[in-house]
Amino acid sequence: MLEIDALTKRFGPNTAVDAVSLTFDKPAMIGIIGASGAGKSTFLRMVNRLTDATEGRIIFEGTDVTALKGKARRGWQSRCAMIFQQFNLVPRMDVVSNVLHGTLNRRSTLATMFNVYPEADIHRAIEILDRLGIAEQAPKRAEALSGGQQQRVAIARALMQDPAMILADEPIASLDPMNAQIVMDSLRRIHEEDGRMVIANLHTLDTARRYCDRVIGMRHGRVVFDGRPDQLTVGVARDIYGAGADFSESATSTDLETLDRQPDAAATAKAFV
Amino acid sequence: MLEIDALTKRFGPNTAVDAVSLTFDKPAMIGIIGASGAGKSTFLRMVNRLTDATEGRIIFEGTDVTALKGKARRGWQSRCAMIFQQFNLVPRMDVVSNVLHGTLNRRSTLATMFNVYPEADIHRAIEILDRLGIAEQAPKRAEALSGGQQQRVAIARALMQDPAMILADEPIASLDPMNAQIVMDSLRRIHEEDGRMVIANLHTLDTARRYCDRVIGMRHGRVVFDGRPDQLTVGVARDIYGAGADFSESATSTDLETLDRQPDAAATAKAFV
Amino acid sequence: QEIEEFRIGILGGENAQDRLNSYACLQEYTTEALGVETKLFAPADYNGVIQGLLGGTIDMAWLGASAYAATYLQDPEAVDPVLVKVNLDGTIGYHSIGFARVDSGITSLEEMEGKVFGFGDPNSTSGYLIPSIEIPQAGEEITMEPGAYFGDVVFTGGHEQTIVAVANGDIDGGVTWADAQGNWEDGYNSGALRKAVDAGLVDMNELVQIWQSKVIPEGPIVLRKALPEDVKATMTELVDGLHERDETCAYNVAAGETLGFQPVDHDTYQSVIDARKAVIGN
Amino acid sequence: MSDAMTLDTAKTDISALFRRKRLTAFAVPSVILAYFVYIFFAFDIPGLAQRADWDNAVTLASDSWSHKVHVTRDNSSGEMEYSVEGERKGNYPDGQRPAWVSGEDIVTVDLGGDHVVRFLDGTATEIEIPGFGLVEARTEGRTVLTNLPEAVPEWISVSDRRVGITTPEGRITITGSKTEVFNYFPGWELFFFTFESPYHGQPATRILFGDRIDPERANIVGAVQDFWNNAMWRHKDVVWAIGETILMAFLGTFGAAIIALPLAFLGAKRFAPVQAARFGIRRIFDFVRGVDALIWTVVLARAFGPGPMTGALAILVTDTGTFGKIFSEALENVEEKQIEGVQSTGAKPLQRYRFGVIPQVVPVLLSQILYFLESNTRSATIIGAITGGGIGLMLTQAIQTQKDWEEVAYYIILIVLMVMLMDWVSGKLRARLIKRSH
Amino acid sequence: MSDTTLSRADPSHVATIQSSYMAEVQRRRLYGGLTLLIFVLLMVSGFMIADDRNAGGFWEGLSQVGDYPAEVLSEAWEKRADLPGLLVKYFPALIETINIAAVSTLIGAAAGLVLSLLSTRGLARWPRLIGLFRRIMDIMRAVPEIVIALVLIFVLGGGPVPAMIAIAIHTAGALGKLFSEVAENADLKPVEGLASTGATWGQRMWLGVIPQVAPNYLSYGLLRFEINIRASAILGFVGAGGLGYELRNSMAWGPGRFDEAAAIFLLLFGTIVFFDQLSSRYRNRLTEGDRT
Ligand SMILES: Nc1ncnc2c1ncn2[C@@H]1O[C@H](COP(=O)(O)OP(=O)(O)OP(=O)(O)O)[C@@H](O)[C@H]1O
Ligand SMILES: Nc1ncnc2c1ncn2[C@@H]1O[C@H](COP(=O)(O)OP(=O)(O)OP(=O)(O)O)[C@@H](O)[C@H]1O
Ligand SMILES: [Mg+2]
Ligand SMILES: [Mg+2]
Repeated sequence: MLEIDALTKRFGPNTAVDAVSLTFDKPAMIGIIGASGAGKSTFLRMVNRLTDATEGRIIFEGTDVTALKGKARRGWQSRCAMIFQQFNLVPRMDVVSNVLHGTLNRRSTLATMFNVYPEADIHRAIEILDRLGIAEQAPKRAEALSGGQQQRVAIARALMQDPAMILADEPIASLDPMNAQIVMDSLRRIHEEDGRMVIANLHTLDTARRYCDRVIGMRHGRVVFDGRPDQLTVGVARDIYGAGADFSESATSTDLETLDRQPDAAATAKAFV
Repeated sequence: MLEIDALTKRFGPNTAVDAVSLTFDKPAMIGIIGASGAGKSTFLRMVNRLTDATEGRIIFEGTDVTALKGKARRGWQSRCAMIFQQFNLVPRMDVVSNVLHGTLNRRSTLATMFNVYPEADIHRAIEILDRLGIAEQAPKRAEALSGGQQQRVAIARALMQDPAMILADEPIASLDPMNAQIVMDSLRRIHEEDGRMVIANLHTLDTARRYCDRVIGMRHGRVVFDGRPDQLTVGVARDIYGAGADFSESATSTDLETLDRQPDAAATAKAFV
Repeated sequence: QEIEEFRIGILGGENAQDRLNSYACLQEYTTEALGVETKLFAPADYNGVIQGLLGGTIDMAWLGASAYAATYLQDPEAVDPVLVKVNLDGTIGYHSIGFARVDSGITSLEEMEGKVFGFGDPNSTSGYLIPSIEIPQAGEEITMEPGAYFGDVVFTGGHEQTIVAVANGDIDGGVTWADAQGNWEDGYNSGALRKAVDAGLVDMNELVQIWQSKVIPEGPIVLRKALPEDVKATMTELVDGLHERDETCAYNVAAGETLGFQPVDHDTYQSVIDARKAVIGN
Repeated sequence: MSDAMTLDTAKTDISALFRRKRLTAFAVPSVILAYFVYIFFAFDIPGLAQRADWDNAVTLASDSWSHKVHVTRDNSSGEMEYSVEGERKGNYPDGQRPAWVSGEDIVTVDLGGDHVVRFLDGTATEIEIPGFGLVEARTEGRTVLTNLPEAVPEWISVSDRRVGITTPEGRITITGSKTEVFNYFPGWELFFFTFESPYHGQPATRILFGDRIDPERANIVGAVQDFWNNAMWRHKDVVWAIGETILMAFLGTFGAAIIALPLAFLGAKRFAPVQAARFGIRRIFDFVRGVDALIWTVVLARAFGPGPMTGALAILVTDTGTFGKIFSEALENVEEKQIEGVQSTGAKPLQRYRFGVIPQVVPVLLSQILYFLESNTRSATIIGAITGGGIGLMLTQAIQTQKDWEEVAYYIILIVLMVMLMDWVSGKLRARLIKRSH
Repeated sequence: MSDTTLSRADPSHVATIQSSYMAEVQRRRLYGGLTLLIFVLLMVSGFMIADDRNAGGFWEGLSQVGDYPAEVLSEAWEKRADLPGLLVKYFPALIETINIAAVSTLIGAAAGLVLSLLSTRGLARWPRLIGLFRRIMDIMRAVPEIVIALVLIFVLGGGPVPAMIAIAIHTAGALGKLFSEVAENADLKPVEGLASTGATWGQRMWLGVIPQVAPNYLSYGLLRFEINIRASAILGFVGAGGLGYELRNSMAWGPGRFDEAAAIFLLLFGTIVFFDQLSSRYRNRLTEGDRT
C-alpha cells in the first residue's frame, strides 16, 4: 500500500535522509527510532509533503505522492494526518475548532474564515473527542489544556481528517510518562479499531517495543534496522544510537513500568549496518 | 561602632520592621536570615538610608545616621555600600564605569555628567576588579557578564566607595551554587583582609552558618535569634522560618558540599520566641 | 534707517520655479540698486504673500486687487500700492470670464441653475471677489449661497485648477481671468485661458464663454510702508523703468507683453476694497 | 466512554457555541461592509467613475516619460519657431531646427508613421494622415477654412475658428493667429544640457575623453556646470529644495528632541518635582500635538514668513508634544533597580538621572527620534508645500499648473529616493547607536 | 586600607589591562566628542542656513508669534455667539475628514495585512517574491500622500476619493512593515499543524497566524487611524475636501471669517484629541490584555 523508493533529502551539504527504501504492505503500527538528527522528522515530513524530497519517490496505492502539486498535494496531506511533538495546535482557539481544522481541506476557504462548519462535522468532532476521553474540554481554549490533553486534541484533529495513515513525530516527547502512556494507548487503539496505518517517530526503545508491530531504526539518515520489536536487542539499540557499551535502556525509558522489567536480551536482531 | 535603636518601619498598616535593636561593637561578618517578608531588605535599606525609618535611630560612631539630610545623607550612603540581589548595575555601561559609580559622591556633578573620572580612580577600579578576579571583563558591558561576575562587579563598586560597612541584600539569591560560593568567598575575604564590616541578608542557613561570625534571625519584622552560627540548630531554624516539623535544611541549601555533610544537631541555640 | 536684505514675494499662476526664474533678472537689478541681498519667495497661495506682507517678512509683491484689499483691510498701514501694469492697448484692467464645456449645453448663467459652479482662490479678484458680486446681479434669483441657485459652489484653489476642473467636467462652470482681447479660440491675448491653451492643456473649441465681468483694475505692485523712503523710491523707479531698460525682463516680470508699469495709488482700489468688505465682512 | 446523555448535551452546547461564533464572525465584516456601502454613496463613487477622466490619466502618464517639440507658425507674420515643450528656454537657437523638419519655402514636418504636415505659402497648411486622407487648411483673419467634411472622427475637433487634430504621431492645432504642430518623443529632453550648452548632443565619451569642446573650460567642469545650471530642469534648485526639505526635517526633529527631553522629566510621574506642574506639562504636550503641524505652519507663517525655518519650527513644535509624550512614557517605565544601585553609593540627584535613567532610555529615545526623522522628511515635503519651501512646493506647484508632468515625475522620483534614503540612514544609525551607546 | 596590596595576579598583568582600558576610554571619548561636535555643527549651521533662506528671521519672528493667533482668537471671541452655529455648519466636513481616515485605514490595513504576510519569512505564499513585496511596501511608504492625492485629483477630480486612495496606499505600506515585524515573531507551529491537514495558504494564515497577531495589529491599526485623521485634514488643505479645505478657505479670507477659522480649528483640535485619547486608552488595553 505504501512504498518508499530511495527517498533522499539534502540540506545543503548535509544529507538528512539518505536513500531510504521501505515497503508497507498492510496497515500496521510502525515505530521509527533513532538518535537526534537521525532524520526521523525529515522522513515523516516528506511523507506528509510538508517538506519536498530531494530525490526518490513515495508511492501510495499506485499514486506517486512526491509528484503531487497544489490541490492534489493538499488532498494527499488531508489523507495522511500528522501529529507533532509540540502538538502544533492553534492555542487561542477552542478545542472543537482545532479538531475541525482536520476538515479544512474539504471546505472552502471562505466558509472556514467565517467559522462555518456543517453541524454534522461539529458533532463528529465531539464524538472523536469523547472517544479520546476529553469531550468535556471541548469548549476550552487549546492553550488551557495540559500537554497530554493537547496531544489528544491533535490526535482528534488527525482522526477528523479521516486519514488513511497517521504520522506521529515524537508524539510523546514533551509529555510526562503518565500522559505518554495515554497518548500511545490512544494511537494503538486507533490502529486496532479503525485499521489505520500509524507511523510514529519514537525516541525510546521500550515504547517502540511495547506498541509497535514493526520497528525501523535510523542512523545518519539511513535505515539500519527493520524488524519485529522482539528483535530489538540492546546490541541492536547500541548500533542504532551509536552508543558505547555503557548504554543502558532504562536511562531513556519513559515507560512507567520499566523499572520493574528485565530487558529481554534473548531476542535476535536483523541489523543492516 | 554601630547601634540600632528600636528601628521601625511601617508601610501603611503593615509593620515591616518592628522595633529592632542591635549593637555591633566591632567590624564583623553578620548574616541576617528570615523567611520572605521578614523585613530583612527593609532593615538594610533603612541602614543605607535608601528608605526612611518610621521610628527609631541608627547611630554610627556617635552620629545619628537617621537624622542626616541631603549632602550628609549621601555622604553616609557612600560610607555604607550596598549590594543587591539583582546586582542593580547599569547594564548598558561597561564594567569599569559601573565600578566608578562608587566614586560619584566624591566627584563634582559636572565632571561625572560627561563620564570623566580621574585616571587614578580608573586604575584603582581595575585593581579592585583584579582582586575579585574579573579584571579581564573590564571593558565589557555589564549586561554581557554572567550573574556571578555581575555580582562581583557590584562588590567592586562597593569597594570603590571605600566604605566602612558593606550591606548585602541576598547577594547570592540569583546565583547558581558555584557562583554563590565565589561571591560569598569574596565578601568574606574583604571582611577579613580589609577589616570592613559586612552585613548580609541570606536566605539559606548553611551559607550563614559557614560564612558569618554572627547570625541574626528575623521573623515578622522582629529579631527572633541572635547568636553564633553554631547555635543555629534545626529547631531554631524552624522557629525563624515558622516551618513545621518536616523542615529539612538540605531542601534550601545552596552549598556545593551540603550533600556530603551531616547537620550538626548538637549545637545549642538562643531563641527568643 | 537701513535694511539688511530685500525680499520679493511672487504670486501663483505658474510653476514655483518658473516664477522664481522669471524674476531672476529683477532680483539682480534690485541687488544692484539697493546694495543689499535680494531674495525671492514663492509662497503656495495668495494668503502666503499677504501674510508675508503683514508680518513684515516680505517687502515687495505684485498683488491682485482683492489680495491688496485683504492686506489693506487687515492692516491699512502695511503696504503702499505704487505701480500698475499697463496693457498693450493702454488700459490697466482685465476681466473675469465665466465659462463652461460646450457639450454640457450650457451657454449662459441661466442654464447653470442647479449646476456646480467653481471659484478659484478665495483671495483672487477675478477668481472670486468680482464674480461673487457681479454674478448675482445678472439675474433676480441668482445667489452665491451653495445649494441655493447653483447646485454647489466650490473653490478649486486657483485659476489653473478651475480651467482643468471645467475641462474635465468635475464642475459645470467656473470663472477665471483674461484680458478679453483677441480671439476666444486662442484663449484671448493673455490670461489663464491663454496659458492653458499654449500649454496644450485645453481645446478652446470644447469651451464656451457664459459670462464676462466689467473691467477689473489690474492689481498693484506694493511696497511695505515701513520700508525706508529711499528704498521705496529706488524700487518704484526701478520697476517703473524696467520696460525701457530691459524689455525681456519686463516681459518676464509682467508675465506677458505690456507697455510697462505706471504709478497708481490707493484710490484706484477703493471700490474693490468696498466690494471685499461687503462680501467677506469686516 | 461517557454516557450518551452527556455527549448529547455537549453536542448541543457546542453547536450553540458555534452559532454564536459564526454570528460574531459575520457581524464584524457586516458592519464594515455596511460602512463601505454608506461610504460608496457618501463619497459618490458611481458618479466618480463617470467623472474620472482617463484621457487625463493617459496624458499624465505619457507626458511624464515623454516630451513634445512644438513647431509653430505665426499666421500673421509667417515666422516659424521651434521649441521643446513650447517654452522659451527650450527654443532652438536661431538657424537650428529639428532634423525631422525640412524645406525652406515649404516647411515639411515629418511626424513619423507617414504623417506629414506641410506649412505652405501664407497661412495654408497641408496635413497628410494615412488612412484618412489629405487635410487642407487655410486661415483668413480669425476664420479657419478646411476641406474637412461635416462629420469628422472624434480625434478631430473643428469649428470655423479653430481646428484641432490629434493623431498617435502628434497633434496639430490651427487658429487664426497661429498654426502649431506638437511632435511627441519618449524621454526627458534637454535633461542634461539645454541648447545653449556646447555639450548638448555630444556623446558622453566625447565629453569625458575628447578634446575641449568649449575652449574656455575643461570638459568635465563645463559639463558639470552646464548640467548644474540647466535652465530647463534646474537641477541646482531641485537639489537645494531637497536639501531644504531634509533640513526642515532634521532641525525640526532634533530641535524637538532637545526641547522635549528636559520637559519629559517634568512630565513623568516618577521624576516630576511638582505634581501640578506635571499635569500642566502633560496638557501642553497634548495641546501642541493636537493642534497639528498643519495649523502650526499657518500660524507660524505670519511671524516667520515663507521659507524652511517656518517649516522646521512647525515640525519642531508638533514633535515637541509627541516626543514629550513618548519620552515621559519611556521615563515612567524605567527600572528602579539601576537607579537604586546608583543612589546607594550616595550619588547626587543629577548623577542618579545621568547613570540610573539616561542609559536606560537612550536607546528607546534614539530609535524614536530616528524613526521620526524619516517620517518627518515626508511631512516636510507637505509642510513645504504649504509654507513655501523645499521640494514639496516645487512638486505641488508643478502638479497644479498641470502641464509639466515630466517635471512632476522627476520630483516624485527624487522624493521617493529621498525618503527611502532617510529611511535607510535612520535604520542604519538606529542599529549602530543602539548597539554602542552609553 | 589598601586594595592593591592584596592583588591576586601579577602587577604587570593589571597594568596591561589598565593601559588598554585607558586607551579604549580615550578613543571612546574622542569618538563621542566628535559625534557630539558634528551634531552640534550640523544643528548650528542648519539653523543658520534655514534662517538665511527664510523670508523672516528667527529672532524677529519670535516676538510676533502671538500676533496671528491673537487676531483670530479676538475676532472669534467677539463673535462667540455664532460659534455653535458654525460648529454645526462645519460638522459635515468633519464627518468627511473622519470618513476619509476611517476608510483609508480599513483598506490600508487590509492591504497591509496581506502584504505583510506575503513578505514575512516562513509565512510567504511565494517565498521567492518576499523581496519584491518588501520593495513594494517601501515605495508605498516613501511616496508622500500629497503626491498621490494631487495626481489623482487631476484624474478623478476633487473630493474625498483621491485623498482616501492616497492615504490608503501610504497606510498599506506603513502598516505592512509593522505587521510583518509582528508576524516574524509569530509561532509557526500552528501554521505547520494546519499545513499538515492540507489547509490552503489562506486558511493557514487566517486560522494559524491572525489569531496570534490580532491584538498587536489592532493596536497598530488604531494608532494609524489617529495619524490618518491628521493626514486627511492636511490633504484637505491642498484641495482634497473635508475640514482642511474649509480651514484653508476661511484662513485665506482672513478677518471677517476668522470666527469660521476658529470654529473649524476647534473641531479639528477636538477630534484629534478625542481620537488620540480614545486610541491610546484602547491600545493600552489591547496590549495589556495580551500580557495576561
Ligand atoms: N530545515 C532544515 N534545514 C537544514 N537542516 C535541517 C533542517 N531540518 C533538519 N535538518 C538537519 O537534518 C538532519 C536530520 O534532522 P531531523 O530533524 O530529521 O532529525 P530527527 O531524527 O528528527 O532528530 P530529533 O530527534 O532531534 O528530532 C539534522 O542534521 C538536522 O540538523
Ligand atoms: N515599598 C513597600 N511598600 C509597602 N510594603 C512594603 C514595601 N517594601 C516592603 N514592604 C513590605 O514589608 C514587609 C517586609 O519586606 P522585606 O522586603 O523587607 O522582606 P524580606 O525579608 O526582605 O523578604 P524577601 O526575602 O522576600 O526579600 C513585607 O511584608 C513587604 O510586603
Ligand atoms: Mg525530530
Ligand atoms: Mg528582601
